[in-house]
Amino acid sequence: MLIVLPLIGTLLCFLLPRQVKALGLMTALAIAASAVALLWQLLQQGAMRYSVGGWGAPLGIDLYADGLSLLMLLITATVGLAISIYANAAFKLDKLVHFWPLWLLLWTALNALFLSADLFNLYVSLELLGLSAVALVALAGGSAALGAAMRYLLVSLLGSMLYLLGLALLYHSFASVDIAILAQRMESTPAVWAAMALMTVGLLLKTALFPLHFWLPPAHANAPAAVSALLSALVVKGSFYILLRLWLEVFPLSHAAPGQLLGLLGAAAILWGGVQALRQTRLKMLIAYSTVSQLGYLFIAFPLATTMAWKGAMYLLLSHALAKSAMFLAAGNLLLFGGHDRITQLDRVAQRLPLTLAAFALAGVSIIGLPISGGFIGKWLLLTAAMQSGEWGWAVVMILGSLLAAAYIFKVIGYAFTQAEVTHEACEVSKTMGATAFVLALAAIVLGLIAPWLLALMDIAEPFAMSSAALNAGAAA
Amino acid sequence: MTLLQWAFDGLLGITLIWLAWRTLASADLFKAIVLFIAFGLLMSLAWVRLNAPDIALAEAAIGAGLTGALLLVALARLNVVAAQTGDIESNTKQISAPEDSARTTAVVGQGVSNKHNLFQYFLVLMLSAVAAGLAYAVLSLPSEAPGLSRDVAENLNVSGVSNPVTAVLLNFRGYDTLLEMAVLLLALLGVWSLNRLPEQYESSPGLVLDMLSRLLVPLLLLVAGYLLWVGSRAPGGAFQAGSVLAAAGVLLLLAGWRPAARFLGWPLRFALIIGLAVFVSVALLMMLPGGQLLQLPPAFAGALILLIETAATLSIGVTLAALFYGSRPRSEQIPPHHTGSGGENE
Amino acid sequence: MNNAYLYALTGIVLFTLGLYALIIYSHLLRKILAINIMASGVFLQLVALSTRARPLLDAVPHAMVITGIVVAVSATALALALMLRLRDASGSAELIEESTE
Amino acid sequence: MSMTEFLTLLLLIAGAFFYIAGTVGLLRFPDIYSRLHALTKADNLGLGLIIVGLALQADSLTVIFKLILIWLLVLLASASVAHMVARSAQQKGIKPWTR
Repeated sequence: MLIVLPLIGTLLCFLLPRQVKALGLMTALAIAASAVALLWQLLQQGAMRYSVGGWGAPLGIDLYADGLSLLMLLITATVGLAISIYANAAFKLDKLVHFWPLWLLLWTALNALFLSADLFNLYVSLELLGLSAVALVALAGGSAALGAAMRYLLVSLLGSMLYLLGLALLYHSFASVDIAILAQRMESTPAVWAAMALMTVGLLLKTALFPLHFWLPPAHANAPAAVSALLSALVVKGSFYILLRLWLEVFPLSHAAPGQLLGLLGAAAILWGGVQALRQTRLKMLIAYSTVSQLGYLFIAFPLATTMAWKGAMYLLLSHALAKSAMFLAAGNLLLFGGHDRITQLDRVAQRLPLTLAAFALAGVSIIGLPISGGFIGKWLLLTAAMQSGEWGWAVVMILGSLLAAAYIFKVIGYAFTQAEVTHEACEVSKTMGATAFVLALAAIVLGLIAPWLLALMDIAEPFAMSSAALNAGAAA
Repeated sequence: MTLLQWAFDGLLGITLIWLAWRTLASADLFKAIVLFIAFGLLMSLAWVRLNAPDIALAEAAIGAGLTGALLLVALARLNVVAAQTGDIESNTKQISAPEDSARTTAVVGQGVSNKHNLFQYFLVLMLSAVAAGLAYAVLSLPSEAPGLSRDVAENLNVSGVSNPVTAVLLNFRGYDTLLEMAVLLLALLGVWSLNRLPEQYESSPGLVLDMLSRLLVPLLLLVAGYLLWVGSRAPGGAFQAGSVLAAAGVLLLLAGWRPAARFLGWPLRFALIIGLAVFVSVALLMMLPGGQLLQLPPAFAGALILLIETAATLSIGVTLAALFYGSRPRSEQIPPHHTGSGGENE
Repeated sequence: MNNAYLYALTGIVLFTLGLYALIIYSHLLRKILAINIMASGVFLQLVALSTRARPLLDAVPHAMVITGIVVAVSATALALALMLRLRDASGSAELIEESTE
Repeated sequence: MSMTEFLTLLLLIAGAFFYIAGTVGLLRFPDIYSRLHALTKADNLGLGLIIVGLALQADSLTVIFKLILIWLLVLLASASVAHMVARSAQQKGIKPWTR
């Protein structure tokens, strides 16, 4: 249902362009409702496997839902709903006519991606995701946005090609593209190693891990605010999710060296992204580099590879999705308000747009990882995991990253309170747009308060168990 | 395997590589595209050699034909803009993109800076290593592997069709195809959302092209119908038929034909989405009697597949032709503050 | 022994050639061509290796490639439209290294 | 070797010869018009010979019909395309080659 609903919405929006606002919103609500329904089902029965067409793997395609995919779907529904409301307020009708079908297709792709247990199906979903994201970036118009979209498109296609080549090797090694079956048949052959390298690099390109992040800041910064929020919060997470699935289930994780490499790149991303963010003069560029930095954290879990580390990364991912979308929406409001997003010229917006700035600040709290926020729980789990493994290096990097985050966020907030030298006419920003940003930011904080419940959800079908077991076996041997 | 076959395969492989290289390295973009089309045609020869006639058809029609047409029309539009914006100085050499020649010679030719050169050597070295690694990985695979052929063969009789490729595309892995139709629609949505493309360059179709299209279009329609119908038993199917349909559309568009404005409102939209719509409805209907999503009961599977394929063919054909046309047709544009206009609801 | 490996290796060479051109050339039309050649290489490898199932026919990779071809043409169409639009907006069909302000 | 097989072989070889002649012409002739001439005329004849050669081997009338259809279509396409290429060359002001 989760996949078909947005598709139907797309078709309706395409067929009846005048009613897009209402139709789109209805679809969004329906998707959110069915995500909750899935939550209910999973709570009752545990992990679910569903064979499309009734064939079952390896011949057919299986869908699979466990705690991991459930959380991704829920976060997508939450952020998606908020962005839908925001977009309806922010775009004019002539843009909305294009926005809604594209966005619903993107939503289709995300839901399909989080539910699929079939690698080739994931490839098609990835293409759907990438192309719709590119089209959405290009919606902004202007040469900067178009250039960014083009770069994004090429990178995305390159990533897909690498992924597909890896997939071909896997299929020809094991005669299946189903994740569960591959996991059973897995063995360590040259073809598997090549496939692992190809698919990992392809997905890293799409996830924008340092040093493959070059395309991300321009694309995220030049897109319309609602789209930037989508990209940073959800789209990059899509390819990360596949990567996580692959490393957790398909590829034997007891090989430590590649994991270490990913961790090192993640650490570099944290620092590099943080420093770059601090250097930016435009608000949206700053937020985009902050995404590069925050994505780095997710990869710290790979060398640690304990259940706690995975959960920490997952938690961070969720809270980042909420906080970063709130931040981009807030930045969009500021941009609309002042007509620019130069940080040094944020002219007393604190007084004039209190709700938006509050949203930005709250989101900042979560990004930095201050206590009670969702970001805090995630970082805490990761830190603890690092210390338990006795790997202090990772912990130091994480703390440095947080300090950098604090620096760049306070820089923005500081300018927001002071009067700029150049005063300017302010444009009206609708209440809805401030409120949605604020609600998202608030949700990022609330995420910290409901931690036990969420962590329990993650345990449905124990998606992280396998890797830890593999690691323990490795340690015992 | 006879020696002759080996020689043929070897020659074909080398020619493919050579053509690919010439495509990518030739200084003239027009030449590059023509070479790319030739490359596509040889690819379909390779598909035939690999016992994959379905792909050969798809490659010849979509990979070489339509992609080539898309590339050529894009190049023509690039040059129209070049002529309009006035940087004609290097455009005297007929159809080569002006800004390209300078850069390519800088890369290929003599004027390469040392640093650039070093990077290139490094890249060649790296990529050779990658290729060698991949080749090793491929060669390490066992020389015989049934893949999923047995599963496909066992279930073929309940799939409703007897062409295994169609069975996989529309029954076993129909869900992939569903999403793929969405990708196709998405591409059109994306192209349309970019909207302000350069003006269609006006070509004078001429008598011969006009005659040709009059002769060929009915024939193409016939071929499309045949491919669709035969797809259940022999090579063919919705994608091949759809692209032949699109070829007819492209020919008509080239000959200067434009659909009447009243067809451009919702009839066009309807044609564009009907494939996906029918697919989704069938998928959902199958859940009613308690089946799984997209579970086609063997008794009706053949008919249902034909239904889906027919709708899909129409949509694919129209979508591809619309992609070729590029910008959103005129009468479609909805003025932002003027919601009551257009042929939307009449 | 059959021609599976021959075509699979051809596919790999095509893939690498395309990758090289994608990185080296700056004109977008060329980059789009390069991506298409890469895709052909991947498809060739995917199907060539499936002929190892002879005398049976493994139709699954065939279907995958047909899906892939359609996806590729969609991506190409979008890329070309984007290129034209970019050319319109910036006057160049190449990607310019953007300065960080 | 039976008579038909021998005839097929002969026709195929003759067809291939015309193809080669056409290709040589395409590569060696001095200007676009004479190249078109070499390409379309020689290749059409070559294709015709090959089609006849193959038709001798066909099992049924349908196959022969399809083969002839192929030939007709190629004739139509190559004639039209040659015309269009030549016309656009003329419109661009390319003069025919004279010694």
